[in-house]
Amino acid sequence: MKNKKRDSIPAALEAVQDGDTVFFGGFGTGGVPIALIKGLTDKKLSGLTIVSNNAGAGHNTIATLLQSGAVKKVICTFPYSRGSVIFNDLYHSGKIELELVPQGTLAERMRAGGSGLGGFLTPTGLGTEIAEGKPHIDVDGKTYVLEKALRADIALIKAHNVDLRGNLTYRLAARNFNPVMAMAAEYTIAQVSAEVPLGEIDPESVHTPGVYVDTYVIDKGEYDE
Amino acid sequence: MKNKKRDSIPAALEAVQDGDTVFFGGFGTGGVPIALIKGLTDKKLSGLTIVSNNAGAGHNTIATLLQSGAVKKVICTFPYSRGSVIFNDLYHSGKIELELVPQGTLAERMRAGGSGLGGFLTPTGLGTEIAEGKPHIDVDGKTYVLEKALRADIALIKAHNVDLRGNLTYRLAARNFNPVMAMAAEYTIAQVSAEVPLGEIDPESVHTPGVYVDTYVIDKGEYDE
Amino acid sequence: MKNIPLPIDRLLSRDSIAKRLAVDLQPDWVVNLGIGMPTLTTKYVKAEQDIVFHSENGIIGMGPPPPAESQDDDLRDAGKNFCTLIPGAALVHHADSFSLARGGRLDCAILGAFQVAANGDLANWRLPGDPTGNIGGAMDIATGAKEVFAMMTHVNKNGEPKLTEKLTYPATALSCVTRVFTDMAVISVTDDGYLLEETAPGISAEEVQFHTDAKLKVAANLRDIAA
Amino acid sequence: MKNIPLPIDRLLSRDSIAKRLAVDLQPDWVVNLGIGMPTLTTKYVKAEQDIVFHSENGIIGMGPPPPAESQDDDLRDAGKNFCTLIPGAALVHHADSFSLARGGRLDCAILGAFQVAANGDLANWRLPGDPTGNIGGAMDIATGAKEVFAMMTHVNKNGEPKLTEKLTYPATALSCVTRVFTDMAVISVTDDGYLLEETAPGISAEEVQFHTDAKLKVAANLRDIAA
Repeated sequence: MKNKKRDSIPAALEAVQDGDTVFFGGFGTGGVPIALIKGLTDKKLSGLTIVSNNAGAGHNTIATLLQSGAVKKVICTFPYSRGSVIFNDLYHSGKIELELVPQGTLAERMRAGGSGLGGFLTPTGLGTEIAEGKPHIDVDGKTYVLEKALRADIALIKAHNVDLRGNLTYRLAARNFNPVMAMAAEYTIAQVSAEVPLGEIDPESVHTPGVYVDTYVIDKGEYDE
Repeated sequence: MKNKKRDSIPAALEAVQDGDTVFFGGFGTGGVPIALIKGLTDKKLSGLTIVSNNAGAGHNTIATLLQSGAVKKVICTFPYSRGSVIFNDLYHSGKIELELVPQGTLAERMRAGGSGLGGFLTPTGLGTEIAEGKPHIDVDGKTYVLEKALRADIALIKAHNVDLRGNLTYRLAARNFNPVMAMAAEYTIAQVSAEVPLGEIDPESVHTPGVYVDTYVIDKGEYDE
Repeated sequence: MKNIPLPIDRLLSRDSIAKRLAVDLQPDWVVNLGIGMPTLTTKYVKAEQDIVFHSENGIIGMGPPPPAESQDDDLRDAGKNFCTLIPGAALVHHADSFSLARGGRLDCAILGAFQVAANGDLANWRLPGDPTGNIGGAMDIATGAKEVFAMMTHVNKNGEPKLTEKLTYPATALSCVTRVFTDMAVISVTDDGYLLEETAPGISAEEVQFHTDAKLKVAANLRDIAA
Repeated sequence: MKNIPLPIDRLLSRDSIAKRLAVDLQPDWVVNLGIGMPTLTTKYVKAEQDIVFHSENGIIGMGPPPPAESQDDDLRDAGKNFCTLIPGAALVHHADSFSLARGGRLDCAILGAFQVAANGDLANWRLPGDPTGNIGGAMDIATGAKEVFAMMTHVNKNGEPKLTEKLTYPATALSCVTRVFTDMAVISVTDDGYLLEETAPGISAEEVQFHTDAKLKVAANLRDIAA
């Protein structure tokens, strides 16, 4: 069986390169692969496009990555928050690009990318700035906006349990974007809380099948603050 | 809490009407709502459009429904089999219409319908008869076929466990089309093997959330042969 | 029209708006809550309404905030507040969560608003002066929910009406708002424009009209908000 | 060209084709099996290859047929045969199963064929005379898999070549087949057309060419199939 396990965060991140498009799982405090994002910051890459629900706040992991200058573009749904000072500075000084995407459209673009589809027709954004410049297509008398599939070179995700094949489960609402990101990346790297014996994850309850996971690393807490 | 439980197959099928489009879950012998399909046949409706992977074989439930004259159109992926005599006769004598759909496209059309999307761009069928007459759309230099979302008035599905809110789990490969059919129907009717107390289905392992289930009935075996 | 000052001492509190709005949630509805003021609604929903709250981050059947000792970073709502699960809850991933939002199984969404237009257009993601804004899940949810209840102050911080004839702010979704709950009134959006149905106790229809930038029809049975 | 009869006594058995094909499955590949002859492959895959078999009805990690007493109607493959799960298997619904098939995580599909063209076009769902046919999952799987191995007899029941310059039967998917395994030969589909690489023991390149309706290039290291 292919050995997908890596013993350290840097080893798990070996495949990430300058210029890559990278998905970051998580929503709020749930399912964010903090150790992987910190390890990515330490790797001192450049020209990254990152895709995440938020654009960092205060000096959290994403904000610190932005501040390091590794990122040229952010694709997200909710860039501004009380503490998104670093993103605001970089964006207003023209040092970072922003692509703003409605949250459901972002998740669906990833799912389409992971499903080999070119795009989909959504009613979301119709008549708003978000739909400007995008093809509009009528189906059965209703108008939809054509949104394109989104794939990444790398997905950095966080899961709860993993087995030797890379099957994953997520805790509670820590699932969020992680499964569709795992599907839509050329190479998926999972930070997990624990490894369990093969067969212990009920096949009926696998959240992300191992075929979508290229590498996993158990978070030993060495990147905790 | 809304009472979704019905005490008999006929009571569970009350909402189905002449002319409805009806999804039938199942693939092979797994996840087919046999009691509901038999009950539907007994109801002696007319003008139904049915959507199912197969078009019946021998004198099984779907074949018997076709023979009863209730169906005007079949949408499926695999109409012919060694025993699909009844479908063949009806089709060749022009008494029934057929819409043939690739299996992945059929599942995805349902998921799109259940997700409020108008359609999606797929590479499947490109350059084949299936793509004839459908819009072709280029995205980033690659050509895709536009396939439309598919919804139904009624979904007849089969699940394993149910709770009071209608949350469902499926056994093994009996899951198949059932979850996407539940999502994409105006009214979803589930035939289940057993009811379990509220809270017994792990929220992390629900396969079809109860919000998609309008009615359920426990199969007591009275429609078994 | 002569100037009518904002009746500051008679405006409803945020909690009173939430309490009034909660009454309109029909039993067994599946309801999405926007971040901010809408989350107050959960305090006023009665157990027998058995509302199933949906949170965009994949929670179907969200329960009230937990005691401090049970807070879990893996279980927060869309506004990042700690929450719980009701018995019979289900967890799904983000794409499945928005399938629910757009797919017709969301009976109602309660959303904050910068502006609402008389045809139901909603603006709540970007102020005109801002270089960018925050969309989050609002566009998908406003587009997909069967009913959209806008919950907001009647005027903005500069005293300008938030209910207008047409939007002057960037739109979130068109023709989606069905009812507006403010600190002055309850107003339905009809095919014919705004219909003023209830006013806060002590506030007159004339006062509400003065602070609204569109014509209000007044319901024959105009009544006080039971706050 | 003079008539060369089909070398009936030297044609490979279905099992021998399967045995040869199994060798080409790379360790840890995720492989979809079409119904019919392709399912024979599982008999010849070695444990150390650790192939993850995908079945279109939502099984990722399908194992061999069970003993009769363990057969379960809820666990059959795409051809409706009873199957099992390997340790670490996962079950998904139909839409997710075809997301996998189209989405780039299927290393190989082994499919039966009515015809294969020299550019890799595949026909396997409808004979020209039939009013309709059976598509099943073949179109999605042939379109999505990184490698498509066609597994078939070299000629049809009427003795007509199934490997042709262009398809004369309705297409399943274009330019998808990468390698063809028949009872006479192993032939790769290259940018330059067919490349004959192996022949069944006792069958010559000339015999294979005669029963093929397109020009075969012959590999410099043409060899016998190790059957």
